[in-house]
Amino acid sequence: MAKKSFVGEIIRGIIKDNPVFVLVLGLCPTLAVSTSFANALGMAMAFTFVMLGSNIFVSLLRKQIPADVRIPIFILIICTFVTMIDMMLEAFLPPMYDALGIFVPLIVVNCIVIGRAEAYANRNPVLPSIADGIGISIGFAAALILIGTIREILGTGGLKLVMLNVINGDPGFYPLSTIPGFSFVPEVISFHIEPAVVMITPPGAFLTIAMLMLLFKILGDRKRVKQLRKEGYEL
Amino acid sequence: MTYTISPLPHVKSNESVKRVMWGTVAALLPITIAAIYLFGLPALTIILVTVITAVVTEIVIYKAASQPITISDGNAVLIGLLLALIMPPEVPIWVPIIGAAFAIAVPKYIFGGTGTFVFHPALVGFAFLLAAWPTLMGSGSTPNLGSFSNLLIETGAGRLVEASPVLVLLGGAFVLYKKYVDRRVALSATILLLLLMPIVGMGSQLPYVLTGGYFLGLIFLAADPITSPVTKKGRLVYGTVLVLLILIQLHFDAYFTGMCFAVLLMNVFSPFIDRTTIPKPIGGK
Amino acid sequence: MSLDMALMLPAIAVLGALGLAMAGMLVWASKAFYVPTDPLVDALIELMPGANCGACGYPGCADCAEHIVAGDVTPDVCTSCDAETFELIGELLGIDISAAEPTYPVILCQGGTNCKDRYDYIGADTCRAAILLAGTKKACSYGCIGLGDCVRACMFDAIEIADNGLPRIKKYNCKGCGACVTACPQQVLTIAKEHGPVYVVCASHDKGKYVKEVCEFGCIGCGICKKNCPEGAIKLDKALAVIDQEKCTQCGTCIDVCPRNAIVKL
Amino acid sequence: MAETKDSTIMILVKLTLIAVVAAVILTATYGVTQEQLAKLAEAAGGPDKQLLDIGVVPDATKFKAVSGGEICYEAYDGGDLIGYGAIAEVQGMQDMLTLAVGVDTDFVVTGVVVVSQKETPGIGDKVQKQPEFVEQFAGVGLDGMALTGDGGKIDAISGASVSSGHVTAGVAEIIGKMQQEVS
Amino acid sequence: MTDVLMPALMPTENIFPLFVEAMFTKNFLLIMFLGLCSYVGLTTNSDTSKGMSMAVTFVMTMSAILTWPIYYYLLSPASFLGKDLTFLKTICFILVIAAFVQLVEFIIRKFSPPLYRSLGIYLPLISTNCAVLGVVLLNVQEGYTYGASIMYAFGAGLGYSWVMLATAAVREKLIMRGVNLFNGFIGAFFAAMMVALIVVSYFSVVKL
Repeated sequence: MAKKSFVGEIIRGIIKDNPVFVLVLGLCPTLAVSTSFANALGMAMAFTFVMLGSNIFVSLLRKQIPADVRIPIFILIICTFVTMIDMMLEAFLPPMYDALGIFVPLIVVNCIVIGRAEAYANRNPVLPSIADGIGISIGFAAALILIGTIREILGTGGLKLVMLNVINGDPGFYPLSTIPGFSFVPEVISFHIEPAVVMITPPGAFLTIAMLMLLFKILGDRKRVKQLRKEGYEL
Repeated sequence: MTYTISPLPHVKSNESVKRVMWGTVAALLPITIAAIYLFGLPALTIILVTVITAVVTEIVIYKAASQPITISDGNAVLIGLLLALIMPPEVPIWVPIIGAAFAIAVPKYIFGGTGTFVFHPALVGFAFLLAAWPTLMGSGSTPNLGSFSNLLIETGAGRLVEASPVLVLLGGAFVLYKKYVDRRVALSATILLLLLMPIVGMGSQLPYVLTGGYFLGLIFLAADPITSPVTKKGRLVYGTVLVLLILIQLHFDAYFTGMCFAVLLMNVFSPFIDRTTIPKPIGGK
Repeated sequence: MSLDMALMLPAIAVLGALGLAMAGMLVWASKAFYVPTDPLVDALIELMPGANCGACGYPGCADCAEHIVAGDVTPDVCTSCDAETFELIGELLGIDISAAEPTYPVILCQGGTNCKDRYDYIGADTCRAAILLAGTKKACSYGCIGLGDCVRACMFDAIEIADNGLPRIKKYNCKGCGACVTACPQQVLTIAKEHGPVYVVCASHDKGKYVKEVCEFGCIGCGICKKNCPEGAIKLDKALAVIDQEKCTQCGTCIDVCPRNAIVKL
Repeated sequence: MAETKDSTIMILVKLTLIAVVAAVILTATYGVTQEQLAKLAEAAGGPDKQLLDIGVVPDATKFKAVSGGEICYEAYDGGDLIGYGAIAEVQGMQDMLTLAVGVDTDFVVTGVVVVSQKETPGIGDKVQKQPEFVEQFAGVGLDGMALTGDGGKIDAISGASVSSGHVTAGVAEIIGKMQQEVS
Repeated sequence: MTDVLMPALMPTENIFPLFVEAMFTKNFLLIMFLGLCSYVGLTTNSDTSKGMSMAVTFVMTMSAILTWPIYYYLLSPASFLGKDLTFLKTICFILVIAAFVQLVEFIIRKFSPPLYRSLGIYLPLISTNCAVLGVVLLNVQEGYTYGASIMYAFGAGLGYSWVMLATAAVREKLIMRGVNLFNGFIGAFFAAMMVALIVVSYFSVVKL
């Protein structure tokens, strides 16, 4: 097996194997909770926890896992992490727990997590598995946050800047401006447009992801055509 | 000399796409003029802006995709005009602009252009606007449900098209006579709806249905030959189910919008109806 | 951290028992209801991601594996596999996926707008429908009809009908899967390596006089190429030159001598 | 790939082992999170404290549960009974709505607050985000508790008549329940 | 324990609205966003989506039937164990569903190859379908009775089915007419967007 660089594996997960735009997996949470920047951030965090946890443990146990029952075992491992993050969100980030609702427990059936466990972690040592987990998670988070931001701006006419407040010890997502040193940041950036409600409803979710994928396809096609022209093809 | 050969059913007219489209536009002219007469400058602005946006969007998109520009077939103009007619006159002018651009870009261009789209672009544009800016899209005035003479010209009408039911019917009769729209769908739906309403106890809501909006919806939008099923049986099924869907909406007091969504929902089912009613071809699997 | 033993014991009991029961049942069922399958398919299923995401268009990895082994699709329909898995799959199936020279469809017809129409056709835009109705729409009954059955067969948007009425391959999208070749009712498409092979780009077995009348580029079966081929690799099959690819050395003599420009080197 | 080909017994043992470990980890997490949840609940207080914080009965200084009641609380200003309050879930358009309702002793509304809702963002959520809507309820009794379109005294929010209707019907429902529990 | 069971077996009057809700107004695919992977992947072909719809409806209903007793007889504090083990619900449900699906697959593969070809091959896909786990989690979260749970799951399955079939017909028609975009994911999302817009709009007035 060729040696893989840690950083290279991360970047591969973000761009070449982007779980949302390239692999088109794990769509349910991507569309359901991407109504706002804050929700997307929360989902991405929960997902990262599960993804890393499952990749590490599957990779550690890969020599011990009997091939016949590997899928049930993966599900068990993943589900443990999912239930953990679900309970922790309920206790420590109640607003996020309410917003994400049923989609946190449903990470357990997210094709990305099982797919990576099977296709990658089960065949690779721990370190590359961590890199893979980080890369896929960042790729997922980037896609989710991109969709969430677009939908929030168009659908509500503003963007609420939040972050996880760990300074005051009071758990939850808070506007960036309430954190000491960030008071210059407005709580909500308003874009002074008439909010198009449709963007934060289901059709808006499909429209956003369809438009983004169309854009990426057009850009990708252009790049490939350019490359092929350079190589002397007639197109 | 080469012959022209085409499979059944052979339409007994030599109407080209172009003539159908421009003919339909012509059929809508009386009501357009009535709307401008009744609502004045706002109506004129909405109609002009919507049609121009539709045409410009089509040119831009087809140019960008380096495809032949088909403006002269009148489809973009027709979509723009239909969309404009179902707008409330009070709407801010940028709303129909976005609607027309969306109607041409997504339901028409993405879904394959004239002849292949599955959902009526004008209706999709309307549904999109209604979902996006519900407060701006509600018509401020409700249709005037006065005496019978109001059928000729509704003085307090809601949407542009509700200016005059009689003129819509006049245009409708023209397109039905010329077979620009499907007679089976249009007639079965209209007659069934008017018959069923008193029977199921919705007679009191009949005046709402007799406004121009319903006639436009049932004749021009629902019976559009592109979005309705191909098979004869399918078209009857389509018309009947459409009436049932409209009755459900009427039960919940949704009048014009309810009719539009019912037609759109039937557009969704239309390919499925085709699939289940189409006779199997010889040698087909 | 508090470990509530009164809670933990039932939790362990429930989950352990449930896990044991389910696993035991499955192990038993897998033996009791065993159905023999193709070992190659099984081996492939082992390799595949097992995410059963359905993104390939098949209902689950097992079904997709069956189709791959049967040769219906290439393994790269799977969006969950990474490059390494593809390599392993390639090894298993004995095909070198990564290093193989790309293959593309070739259209063995230069008709299109160069070939006269027999009738104007209005109807369902498919080649098959046109053939069923009144034979091919072109004057040449062997050539490309140009109504795009191949375009619709392509999963990758890699083929289009160009202005000259013939399919054109968009090589940057093409995966060489051959779906268009199977879809073509006229069988004027074939899969070929990108560089090298010489093809007679005509499919017409019609007599030379008729071909000359209807098409600007068709093979008239004059036999000049056959006479000039140093390898004897060209035969005439009912007024159509056919190149035996096994014997052909791609010298290009026939290309130069063909009076109809109907032979090309790819 | 795991090269090991285990016997059936080994497979079962391993699977059970993992299940047991999962159970241990989860129970531990559960313990920790339950403690935190208890703290949160304590901070929020019971319905009586919430009613006081929300202030649906403006002059009340203390709320006390009605004996035998499920949702209804008596509101006291010092020692005088001045009304009743309740927090309850009612059916909304999308999901349940949580409403806090305060009434005086004649069951005329003193205040209504939408505590939580999951209505359509941008449309239905106006029932919570536009306080003018719930302010209309003050001074309305059970007989006028309907939208103006249905012959009541409450004006629906334009464009959000469905959610407005749900809130109005919910308030009426809660008042009805309170009357039942008090009598 | 009987306290738990009794109301569960009694028919309640609100089953019909629940059924309509699961099928239309809160459609699992378009409004709840559950089961989308199979939706975009399998709607290129009507036959495939038909098989998948049947399988999903079957598994959803059976899962509701299986998981409800587990929740109320093993995990809930009212069970004979007397402990609140509800935090184990996700892990237990997924185990039971996965095992059940696998078992059914084994059985029909052995005894009815035609049924296997039309329904069985979709089964492995379903244990990772979030719609199935979603429906049983919602059932216990909303505290539906046994009868209501089953009806809700059945309605959700039918809701999944009609959207699958309608979208498949739309996409198939477009592909037939040479709109290649609809072979792929982008077209799937555009089709889904249209159907979602229409379904959400149409059913927004339906009050139950």
